[in-house]
Amino acid sequence: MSGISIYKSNSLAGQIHHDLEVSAAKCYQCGKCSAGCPVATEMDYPPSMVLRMLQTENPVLEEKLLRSYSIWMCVTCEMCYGRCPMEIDIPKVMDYLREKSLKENKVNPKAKNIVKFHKAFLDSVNYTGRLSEVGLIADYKLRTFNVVQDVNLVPSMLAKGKLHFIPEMIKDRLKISKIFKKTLHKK
Amino acid sequence: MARIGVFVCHCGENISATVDCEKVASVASGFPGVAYSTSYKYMCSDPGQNLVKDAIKEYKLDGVVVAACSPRMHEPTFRRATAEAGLNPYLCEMANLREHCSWVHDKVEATTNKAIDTVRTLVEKVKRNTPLHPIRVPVTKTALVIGGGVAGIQAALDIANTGHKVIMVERDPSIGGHMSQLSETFPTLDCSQCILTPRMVEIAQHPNITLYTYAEIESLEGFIGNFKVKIRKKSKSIDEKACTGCGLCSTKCPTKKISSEFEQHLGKRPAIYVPFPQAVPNKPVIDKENCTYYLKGKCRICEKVCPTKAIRFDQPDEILEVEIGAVVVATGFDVKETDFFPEYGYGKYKDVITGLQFERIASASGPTQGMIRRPSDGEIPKTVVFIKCAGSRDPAKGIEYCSKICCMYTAKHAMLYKHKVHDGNAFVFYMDIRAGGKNYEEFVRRAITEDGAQYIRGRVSKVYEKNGKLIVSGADTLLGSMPVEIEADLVVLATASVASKGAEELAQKLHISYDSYKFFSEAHPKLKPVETNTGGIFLAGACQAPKDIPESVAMASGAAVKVAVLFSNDELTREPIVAEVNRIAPPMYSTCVGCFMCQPVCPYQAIEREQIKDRSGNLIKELARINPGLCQGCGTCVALCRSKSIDLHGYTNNQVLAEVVALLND
Amino acid sequence: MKIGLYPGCSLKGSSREYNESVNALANAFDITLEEVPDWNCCGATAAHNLNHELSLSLPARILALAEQAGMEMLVIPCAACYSRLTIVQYELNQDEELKKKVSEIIEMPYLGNIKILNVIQFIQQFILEKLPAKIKQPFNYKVACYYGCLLVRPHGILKFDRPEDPLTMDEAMKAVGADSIDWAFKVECCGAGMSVARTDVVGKLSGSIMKDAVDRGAEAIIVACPMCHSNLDMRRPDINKALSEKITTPVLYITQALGLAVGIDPKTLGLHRHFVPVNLPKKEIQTQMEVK
Amino acid sequence: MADFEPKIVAFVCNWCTYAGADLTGTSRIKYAPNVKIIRFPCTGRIDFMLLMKSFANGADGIIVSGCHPNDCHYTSGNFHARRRWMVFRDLAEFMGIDVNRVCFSWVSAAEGAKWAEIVNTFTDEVRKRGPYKEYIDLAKMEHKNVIL
Repeated sequence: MSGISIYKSNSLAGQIHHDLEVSAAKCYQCGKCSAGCPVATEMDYPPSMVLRMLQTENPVLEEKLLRSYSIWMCVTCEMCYGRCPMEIDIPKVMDYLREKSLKENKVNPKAKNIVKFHKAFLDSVNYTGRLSEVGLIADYKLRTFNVVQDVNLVPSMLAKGKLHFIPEMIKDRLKISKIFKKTLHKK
Repeated sequence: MARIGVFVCHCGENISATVDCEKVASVASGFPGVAYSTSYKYMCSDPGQNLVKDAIKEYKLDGVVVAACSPRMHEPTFRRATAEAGLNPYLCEMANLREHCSWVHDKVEATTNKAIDTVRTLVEKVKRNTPLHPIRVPVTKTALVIGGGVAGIQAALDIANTGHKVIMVERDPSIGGHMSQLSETFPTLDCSQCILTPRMVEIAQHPNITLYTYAEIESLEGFIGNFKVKIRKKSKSIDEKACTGCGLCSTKCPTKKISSEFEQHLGKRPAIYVPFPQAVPNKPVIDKENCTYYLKGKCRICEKVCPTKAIRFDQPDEILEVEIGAVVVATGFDVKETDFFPEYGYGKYKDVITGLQFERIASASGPTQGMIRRPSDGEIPKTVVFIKCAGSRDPAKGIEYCSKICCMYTAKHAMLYKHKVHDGNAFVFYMDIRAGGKNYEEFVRRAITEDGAQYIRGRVSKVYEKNGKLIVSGADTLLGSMPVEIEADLVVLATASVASKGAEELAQKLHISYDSYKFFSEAHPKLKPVETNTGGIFLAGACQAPKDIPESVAMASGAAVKVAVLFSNDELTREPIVAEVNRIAPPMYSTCVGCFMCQPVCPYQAIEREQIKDRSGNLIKELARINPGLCQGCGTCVALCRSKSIDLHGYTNNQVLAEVVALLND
Repeated sequence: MKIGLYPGCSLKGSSREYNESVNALANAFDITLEEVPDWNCCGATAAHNLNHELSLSLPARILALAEQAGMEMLVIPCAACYSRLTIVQYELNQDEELKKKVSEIIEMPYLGNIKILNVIQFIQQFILEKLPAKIKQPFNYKVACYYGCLLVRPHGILKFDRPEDPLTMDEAMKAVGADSIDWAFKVECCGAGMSVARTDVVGKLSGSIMKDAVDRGAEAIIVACPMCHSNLDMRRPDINKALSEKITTPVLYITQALGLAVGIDPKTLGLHRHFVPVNLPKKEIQTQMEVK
Repeated sequence: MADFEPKIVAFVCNWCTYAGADLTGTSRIKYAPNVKIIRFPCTGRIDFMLLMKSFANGADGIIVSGCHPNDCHYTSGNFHARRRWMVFRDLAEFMGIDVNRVCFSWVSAAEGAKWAEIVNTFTDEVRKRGPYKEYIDLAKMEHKNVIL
């Protein structure tokens, strides 16, 4: 970032401005993002409120944000970004908040399953280099103890040849797990 | 040998407290070319001035240096005195011994020495001063008003009523502009047409006003007080003198299905038409793009039915050249069309309309005779959603500014709708309510508290059509950004006001500057709001920035006064501090090599190309010529000229160089 | 010219019929798409939800591999992968530093100059004008072309079609005699990432999409994204639950629809793999449906 | 060098800096008498050859000052001055002229105090640098050559 930042360096908005070059202060609270967000009703804080909370640079609200369900409900459909008159990259901010919330393990209890799914997904990729959906689903179910969900799909998926029990492996798996080590586990 | 007089002023104690004035005077008397030198307590007093005058006469002085206060203070005083003594005033210079010397230094020898140096410097300058004479340029006392909207009308009438001639040029077939399209006006709700049309008629009938409608500016040349304008009168295909405006042609014209610009495409008009009943002039024009005769070469029905045989199919465009002294630009604004808004359907929904279209729907003379009916099926909408800031305050769409009028007219629209459809619902999506203005805030409150307009603070994300309804999905930011979905029958977008079509081209023709949004720039944001950077060209109304009617009218009157002031003299007199390109004997004519590097740096377009031709008219040389009427004397061209061919009167190279040398060599 | 293909994981699994139909269609026009050797998963939503660098590195490797294989163009049928790879290519081209860093992480040279095509762009460039000549049985049904999120947003980076009311898929469908309806949910979200974790949300979002299409008389939904497909097809029970209706309108990949039109047999196009059976009644060829 | 009093010429524009210097006076703010002002209509008028002439005639330092950007009475003169100064400075440097002896600044009609400050700091600066002998000698030689 060039120039002097208008934010407190330790504030969430400040870090986002520094790391993503996205400035929460640009938001003038028109609410167009919340209006267009498909999952706004599922969220505890709709997108425009998320930005407002960032603007305050208030630690209490920032904490709430990192523990919020909203950041995990976001489906990154980019509708908000697509229509924002100030061209604020909200999805990017959401990614950032998720990553941070995970790192500081402040993940909202209601969102645990979503995170587990993402983790299962990545592990599958980590081990095989590609996504084995069987592996993923099974793994996800083990993590969530939600064995029955979707189980009715399995037979028909098999019948339709949509599932293979032997995951496709790529040759250079070592490289992939290396990539994971260098990115995920370095911190 | 020069005969310079030096007059050192004590300014009471102000100078003599730290500067030894007698010494300065006596040293000065020893300077080469100084014929007389003295000091006096108050040089600016009558006796002081007489001292100067008498000395000029007695010692036959050909130059005067008054060593006193700042020239910004008393230069006019002493130049007047000099003139009264029969010496050219521009042979008098002032040495600043007070502000730049006695007041800022202590009583030390250095201070007196500085005073002496300063005097010597000015003496050397004055030796090289030449008699200068104030520039007089005649004023053509005719004003050109471009644009026949409410601003142009106001300006034209005001100027005309001061007794000066006015030429009004309007692009459309009738004057009246956007105001003539409005239904009722905030905050008083009086009918727009009722207050405007009398003014329009006045324009047509005023003895001092010549009106050219369906006409455009071709070019403008010249300078303040002395412009030459070329006006293109587009062919109306009718003989205006013969035409009585009976309207038979329009009623008989077979091509009736042309979308009407005046009705904002909510109504239809024939190919030969008058834009609206109260049009001025009330005479038709033929729209050549749509006239069957012009397209297919047959029809000519209008010609047959015209009782006065006024139709002229072969009428060509006409170019008029007129001399004028001042210009008032009042070209107004345009509104963004609904197809500017992808998220609101790229303009594909008939019932998503602009505020201006709603004005037509609400207007008693409009396509629905003032009944609020929606364009698609003529039904009376039970739920209307008004969306403010449609395009305005939206950097993503390239319009960062606030269009200023939308808050007010949207409140008015909601009101008018509720007045006409009592059981209807009016929802207004807004970001802020900007109602600064006399009785404006009260007006908005009335819309909410008395007429029950539902204001929702939030922007609309999307509008889409679903079985006959327009689904408006927005959010209520005052309820934690809770999504709101409204099933509307009509959606009105308060679309952004933008510079009128062709503003840029016009600005270039007039040599006036404009901002990134193509609105014309005023000379100073606070102190010169109606002037442009080009002398003699003034601005009125929304061509400078979005404005409502009261502001436009006020600005127009302001511009009119500026024109009246300009016209109050037969001649403009100006300081002769102007640049000049040297002229020498043939075959050189001038040391100017005609590189014209000076042309782009001149802020006043004062530098022209002059062609030197021999008797038989062959071009010998092209060189720069500086128009003394336009030159303001900044001297930028002088410093830039590579062949040192330009010099600035009052600050010639010769003079300033002498100053430098004198200042440094005691 | 060597045109590469990056199928991505779903096209090898739950939506293999998409892969099959893409190749089938390409072959029908004598185009061979060459798979990127030893490709890996792009990381999808999961990666950029949890870790930024990872979400850059996985796609970067794929692009690097494609470059190595000397591919000038890379066709990416999966909208999610297309979006990921395009965004990554863009981000890395913005920031040389980051580019270096990533190419160190993946231990491969990375240039970032390969031309990425989504399936629609591929059709536009290599198939569309050859299409009319090859039509055997016009696909003359009322169809709703559903683009979803990832094909059109963020417009600033993808620069594909009109962000709010895209038309390219509609044009392709019209070319085979379809009557593509104008509807309101072309670019709304189906709930993609929540497919497993919040099935109920998917039911709701995909539900409203299906509903609008069907209400406007669509006989088939045309998609170009495996997530959209599995959500509208495999998750149909959840949709019907959410709507408390029984919608049986089939969902086809654009490649399948075009494939049918040029007479590729349904099996090859993998239509039998759908959850919602695709049995569209044969229709008489009407004139206004005639190929333009 | 304690007793060395530098000769400094100030080329200023009439509308901003000259008026600013007037304000310094009316507010009785003291500054070094070394600086002597030559008035121009606009910094745009200032031909930089005058700087050379000044050095040749024994100036130890030169101040060029005008209106702030966008405040120019003639709308753009000061921009042209700045642009020309940029070019000229490089040339002067190349010619071996000590460009630190030229002070280019903006002083508005309201900045009386600023003017005094600029004058004082610059005067001290030049005093430290000592008399600008080199150039004078150089110039003298040139003159000889010219005469011969």
